[in-house]
Amino acid sequence: MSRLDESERELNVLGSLNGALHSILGDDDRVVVLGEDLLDPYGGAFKVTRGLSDAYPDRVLTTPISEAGFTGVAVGMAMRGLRPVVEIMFGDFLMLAADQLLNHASKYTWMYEGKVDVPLVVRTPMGGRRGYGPTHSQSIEKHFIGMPGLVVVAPSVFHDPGALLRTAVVDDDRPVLFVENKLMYARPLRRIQGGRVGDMAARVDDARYPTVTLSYDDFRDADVTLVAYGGMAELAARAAERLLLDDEVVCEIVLPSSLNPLDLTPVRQSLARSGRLVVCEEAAPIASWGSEMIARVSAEAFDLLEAAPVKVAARNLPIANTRDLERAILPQESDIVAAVTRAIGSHTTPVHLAG
Amino acid sequence: MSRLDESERELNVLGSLNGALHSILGDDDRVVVLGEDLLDPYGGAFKVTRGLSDAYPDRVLTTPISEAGFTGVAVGMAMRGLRPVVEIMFGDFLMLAADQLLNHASKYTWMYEGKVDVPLVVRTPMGGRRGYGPTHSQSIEKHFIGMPGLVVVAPSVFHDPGALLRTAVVDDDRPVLFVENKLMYARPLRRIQGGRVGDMAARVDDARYPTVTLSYDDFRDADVTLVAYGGMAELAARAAERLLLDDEVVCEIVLPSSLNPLDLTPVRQSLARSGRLVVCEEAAPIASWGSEMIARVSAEAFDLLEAAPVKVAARNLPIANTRDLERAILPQESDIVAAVTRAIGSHTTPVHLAG
Amino acid sequence: MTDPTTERSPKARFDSLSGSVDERLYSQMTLIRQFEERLLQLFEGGELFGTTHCCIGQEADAVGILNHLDERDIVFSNHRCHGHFLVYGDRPELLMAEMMGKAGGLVGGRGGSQHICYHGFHSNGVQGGIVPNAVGMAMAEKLKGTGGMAVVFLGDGTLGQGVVYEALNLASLWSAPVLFVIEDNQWAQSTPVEKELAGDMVARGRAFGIRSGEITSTDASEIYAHFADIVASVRETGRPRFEVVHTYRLCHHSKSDDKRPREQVEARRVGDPVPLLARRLDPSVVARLDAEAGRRVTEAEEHARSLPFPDPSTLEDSLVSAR
Amino acid sequence: MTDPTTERSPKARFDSLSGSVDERLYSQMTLIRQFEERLLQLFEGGELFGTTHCCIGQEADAVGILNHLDERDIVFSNHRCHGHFLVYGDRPELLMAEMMGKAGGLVGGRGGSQHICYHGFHSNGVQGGIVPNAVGMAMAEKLKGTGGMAVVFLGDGTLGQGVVYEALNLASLWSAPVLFVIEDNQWAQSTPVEKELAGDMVARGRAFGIRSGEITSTDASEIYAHFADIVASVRETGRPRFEVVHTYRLCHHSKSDDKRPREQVEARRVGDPVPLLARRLDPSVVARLDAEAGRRVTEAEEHARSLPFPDPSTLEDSLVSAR
Ligand SMILES: Cc1ncc(C[n+]2csc(CCOP(=O)(O)OP(=O)(O)O)c2C)c(N)n1
Ligand SMILES: Cc1ncc(C[n+]2csc(CCOP(=O)(O)OP(=O)(O)O)c2C)c(N)n1
Ligand SMILES: [Mg+2]
Ligand SMILES: [Mg+2]
Repeated sequence: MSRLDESERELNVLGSLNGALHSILGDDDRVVVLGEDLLDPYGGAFKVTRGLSDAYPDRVLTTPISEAGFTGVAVGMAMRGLRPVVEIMFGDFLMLAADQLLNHASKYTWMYEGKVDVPLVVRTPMGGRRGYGPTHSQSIEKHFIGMPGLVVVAPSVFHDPGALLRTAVVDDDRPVLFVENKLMYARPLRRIQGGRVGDMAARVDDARYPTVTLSYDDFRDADVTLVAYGGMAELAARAAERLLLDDEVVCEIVLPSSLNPLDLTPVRQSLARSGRLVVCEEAAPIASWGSEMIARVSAEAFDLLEAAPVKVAARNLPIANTRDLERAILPQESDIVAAVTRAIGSHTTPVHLAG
Repeated sequence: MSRLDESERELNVLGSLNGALHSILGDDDRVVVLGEDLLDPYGGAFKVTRGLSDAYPDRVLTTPISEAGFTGVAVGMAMRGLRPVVEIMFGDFLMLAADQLLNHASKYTWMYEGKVDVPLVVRTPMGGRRGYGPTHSQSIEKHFIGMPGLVVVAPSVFHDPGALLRTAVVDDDRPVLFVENKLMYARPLRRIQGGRVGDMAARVDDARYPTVTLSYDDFRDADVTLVAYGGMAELAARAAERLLLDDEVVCEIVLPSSLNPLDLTPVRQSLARSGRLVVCEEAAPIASWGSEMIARVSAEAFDLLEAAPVKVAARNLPIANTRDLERAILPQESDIVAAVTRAIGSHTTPVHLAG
Repeated sequence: MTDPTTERSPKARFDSLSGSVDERLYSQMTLIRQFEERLLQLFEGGELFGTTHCCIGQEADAVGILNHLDERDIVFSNHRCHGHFLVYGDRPELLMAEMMGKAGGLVGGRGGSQHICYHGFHSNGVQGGIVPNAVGMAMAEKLKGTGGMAVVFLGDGTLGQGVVYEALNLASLWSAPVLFVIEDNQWAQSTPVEKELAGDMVARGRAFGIRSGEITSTDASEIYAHFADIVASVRETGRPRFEVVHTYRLCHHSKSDDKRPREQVEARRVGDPVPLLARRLDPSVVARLDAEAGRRVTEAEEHARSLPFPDPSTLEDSLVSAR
Repeated sequence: MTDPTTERSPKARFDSLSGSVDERLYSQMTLIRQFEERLLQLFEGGELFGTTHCCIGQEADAVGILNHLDERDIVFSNHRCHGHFLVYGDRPELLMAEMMGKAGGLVGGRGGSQHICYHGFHSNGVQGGIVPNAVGMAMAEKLKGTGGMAVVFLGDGTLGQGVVYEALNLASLWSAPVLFVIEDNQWAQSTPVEKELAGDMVARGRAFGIRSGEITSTDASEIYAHFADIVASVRETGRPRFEVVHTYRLCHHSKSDDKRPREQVEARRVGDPVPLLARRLDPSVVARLDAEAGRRVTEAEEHARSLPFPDPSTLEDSLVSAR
């Protein structure tokens, strides 16, 4: 089984990531890939690693079911000059490797006064909406944000996921948790060309892990700043479109790819136009990334806020298996619309307030 | 080795917790205690469990070094009608048991549609200031806040730690992470009597895990609302005293003991008087409990905020072993004073702005 | 629909069935097989959502082991739990409703295939973590003095998880009445056992001071006989046991993801436990038991179909138990 | 102060020392012993802060094992790492400075007793997690083809941690050149081995297909001879090995927390590796080596004292490595 074919690679997130892994392994023989069920012809549970073991049999290691163990092995490899990429089959299992991330990978460089690097990437699919039930649907990256020394990155369809992954593997000497929303794999990339994507003007900053900002009004004016990442990016864009068409509400959408560290600049720039903040995420709502975003904005850009910031997140429950309950638990496009409507208060028609 | 003697038990946090465990084990034979090195005469690394195994040899189980395993065993015990209390020797090791908390203990009740309870308490000492270095000094409870179904409780010297522990063990059918700041063990309790503690007026709400609010001005007026928990409570109180004496700044101090779920009411009541929020915690600063507090206040009590909320936390680094570095990394009384000064802006003398 | 005396006791139920041991084991296996085949059809027809893990080829383990348990006992199963549940609970309609995500399913549609609970039966979807849970449950029964014991199922692949060894150590140190059953079906998802497991399975149990053994069989009667003593000894000695069953999975890992060598799978069909046992029975009995099981599966499906989907307004229910 | 040819190679350094093997082993052990006794004095005098774990009684392991390693090799040690470090690095002044929390300490005071790093030597304070790290380091050397191998130290108590077994499995499956050394000192903090470990230590290694053995000794020469072949075989075969050293800790677990039965500890003093070896040497040699070691410890202390405490303005340094 060879890599995904060219067209597939061009088109969707899965292809972008898979293509990047092929080229990274080809370019840099320090790169090794570890995880469960990676070998071809199976090629990994979500096929992000398809074709890799056929092409690079010595550097693609299928592992036993031992998330702490193989993450720990990868930490050791990284300390000795390799650039390991670990796949955790479902993000839900990341807690098994959490001590390796907290007390090993993210500590060594600083604690040893710079005597070692740990250029490790741990990739994992997160998220629900596939009916996989309470232990296979979560977005638990929030629990890994705020470990000093651990970078957390999440691409969206508006980023170039493969390029972000390459940066994390090849150019970043710090340990990186790379979060892939699993519903996003099959989604087509939304490439930014000539400063536009679809009907939106687009800006990309020059950070190592860039933030994309999208505007329906060419960055002239905005009613609300919608901040989102990962799989919520598209939902935010769709909500923004609906708000524009139905209610003439103009959203700017800010899509960071670095969840931690977080650069507030693009959010601040957008808030200077909108004064209103809505943060969208798929995770359970407490002590989440969205909490950090709202806290940072409140603490550092208080004067830009004209109204209470609003968070859109999952309900504070496990994620049910059955479709209607899962849908009711996870945030939907309509929740974003309702949140924006709430954020702008009297600007909207009362019907949305009920939503 | 019997329990701590009466006077000790009266006086400090360690005694309060130890006394509570003795009486809980005595009252309720469903209670079992598990953890490393619990047996007398050693009685646990921090002596919270001293005397328990002599008194209740069948229900105090010293464990091998296997945090996930014995936490998982306790989960199973809880599912079958016991009320286990687990000690994790240092909070830093809690990540080893994180999957048991996220995907087992906190999921079963809801996921099984109420067919089982998991009345588990996991107690653990957190925090630094003892020169124990990067893997024995952290305050990582923030990473456990926001798991649906998991309660997080932290006593301070202004609470009754033993009473809180009893509630968690005996009266709460949910899994509870019970966070004990390790420097606090030796601190005397600050009992609230007749609505006062020291020079402060004190209010305690009637929540299951109460919030204590302290005021230097009998809850008439306040310049700033200082929110803190655990070991930071005393630092906040000391900073408040200094601010009052040196600068005539009146602080109200709000001390929740339930970190999650979080009841905003006492904070909101105080903010209605002060309009200014300073949140203090010992943890590293990103995506912390303080972030959640600021986010909640910003989202739900925006109109009460007259100025940007301010967070006091550790620096975003591991915790160094050596004293000066540890001190520079962890938040100090002076940091709280500086933060309050920042929150109230022009009210203060410029000398503090430099601090 | 349920008999209170047998509802929680697989043993009492098994004893109350008519026919020879082989016939009774067969009746349970054909129920499991037909139930799972129906599930796969429903998935293909787009009527089921998410994923599921069938135990086709491994049914002999469930019937061979769990029929020895009584109402005091506990089972903790994993992702591949249909067979275990059907033997323990004998309520295909509740499992079918759960699979369809209906209110009235085992856990009201919240759990789906791998997160179910029914009396003393439980399953969860993270490999390994259930093992200490089962040890704790066994310890609880011991401390309470009920005489109950626990059985926990894990696959060969799950022997990769460290927490399993923590649990073995604890069970051995504390003498928990728990039976660790390793269903070695030679594969973990797409990974053959030689790529996930070094050394020897039985030696792993022994290294923790636990009496350990193994059986290579897909013959339900053989397994049933083998485990009679083992279950009894756990109960009598109050000590753990560790038992490996070498078997084979004849279906894909989850719905439709089988990349194993075709020849290998085909060669193992001779061991298929259902025809293996059928060949020893009177064909008319087999036909009757097959038909009866088929009818129960159809009834289960119809029952499940008749139920409503859960109402999202119930989402905040059961944040604490109903006990 | 350091010789570039021996700086990273314990073996080259050991070979370059003068005297018999016993004398050389003794010189290292007396250095370790005196170093740690000085540490304890400094704690008592309030000059050290925090805590520390001494290896008094176990020095023979460090000298018996690590003198076989060369500049390609890696050591991962745990909380009880002073002896290991002093043999690997022979830089008491750097360790002392670290213990005093000084700039110029091994890691500038950031790590303290149990979080140190020096060339191929590392330690960390969470039990068990270093074991897969060491396996990964060994794998890296193997993939790079350097011929290097890794030694990782763990205690009997740390055999409770599940990640250790995950690491054994991985090392065995992937043939990592790593030597797992279990220093069985019969206690984990305050817990005797029979309360933390069920079954058999050596069997645990074997169960993972790893060649495993044991030695009961506090005789440094015996241990040195025993490990010569073991280290060589890891390097030659590229396979892991698992070796238990049954020894005894004569000091408290950390600074001052010993509740073990006094008689038990006293009875084990006959095995104290330092006098044990001394008795085989010429008393004048012992006196000379003791004095020399004492001088080095004093120099280390003086050096450490002379260093400044680190400046908090350096805190944001080394967020990425200096490489
Ligand atoms: C901790 C964890 N890692 C990975 C998975 C994904 N997964 C589900 S089943 C499975 C294979 C299990 O193999 P085995 O234990 O042999 O059981 P079998 O499926 O063969 O019955 C894997 C890797 C999981 N559920 N949990
Ligand atoms: C994960 C973890 N749990 C607990 C501890 C606390 N602790 C430090 S050393 C120790 C005992 C270790 O015993 P052993 O492995 O036998 O090594 P020894 O101290 O005897 O050398 C314990 C429990 C720890 N450091 N890490
Ligand atoms: Mg299997
Ligand atoms: Mg020991």
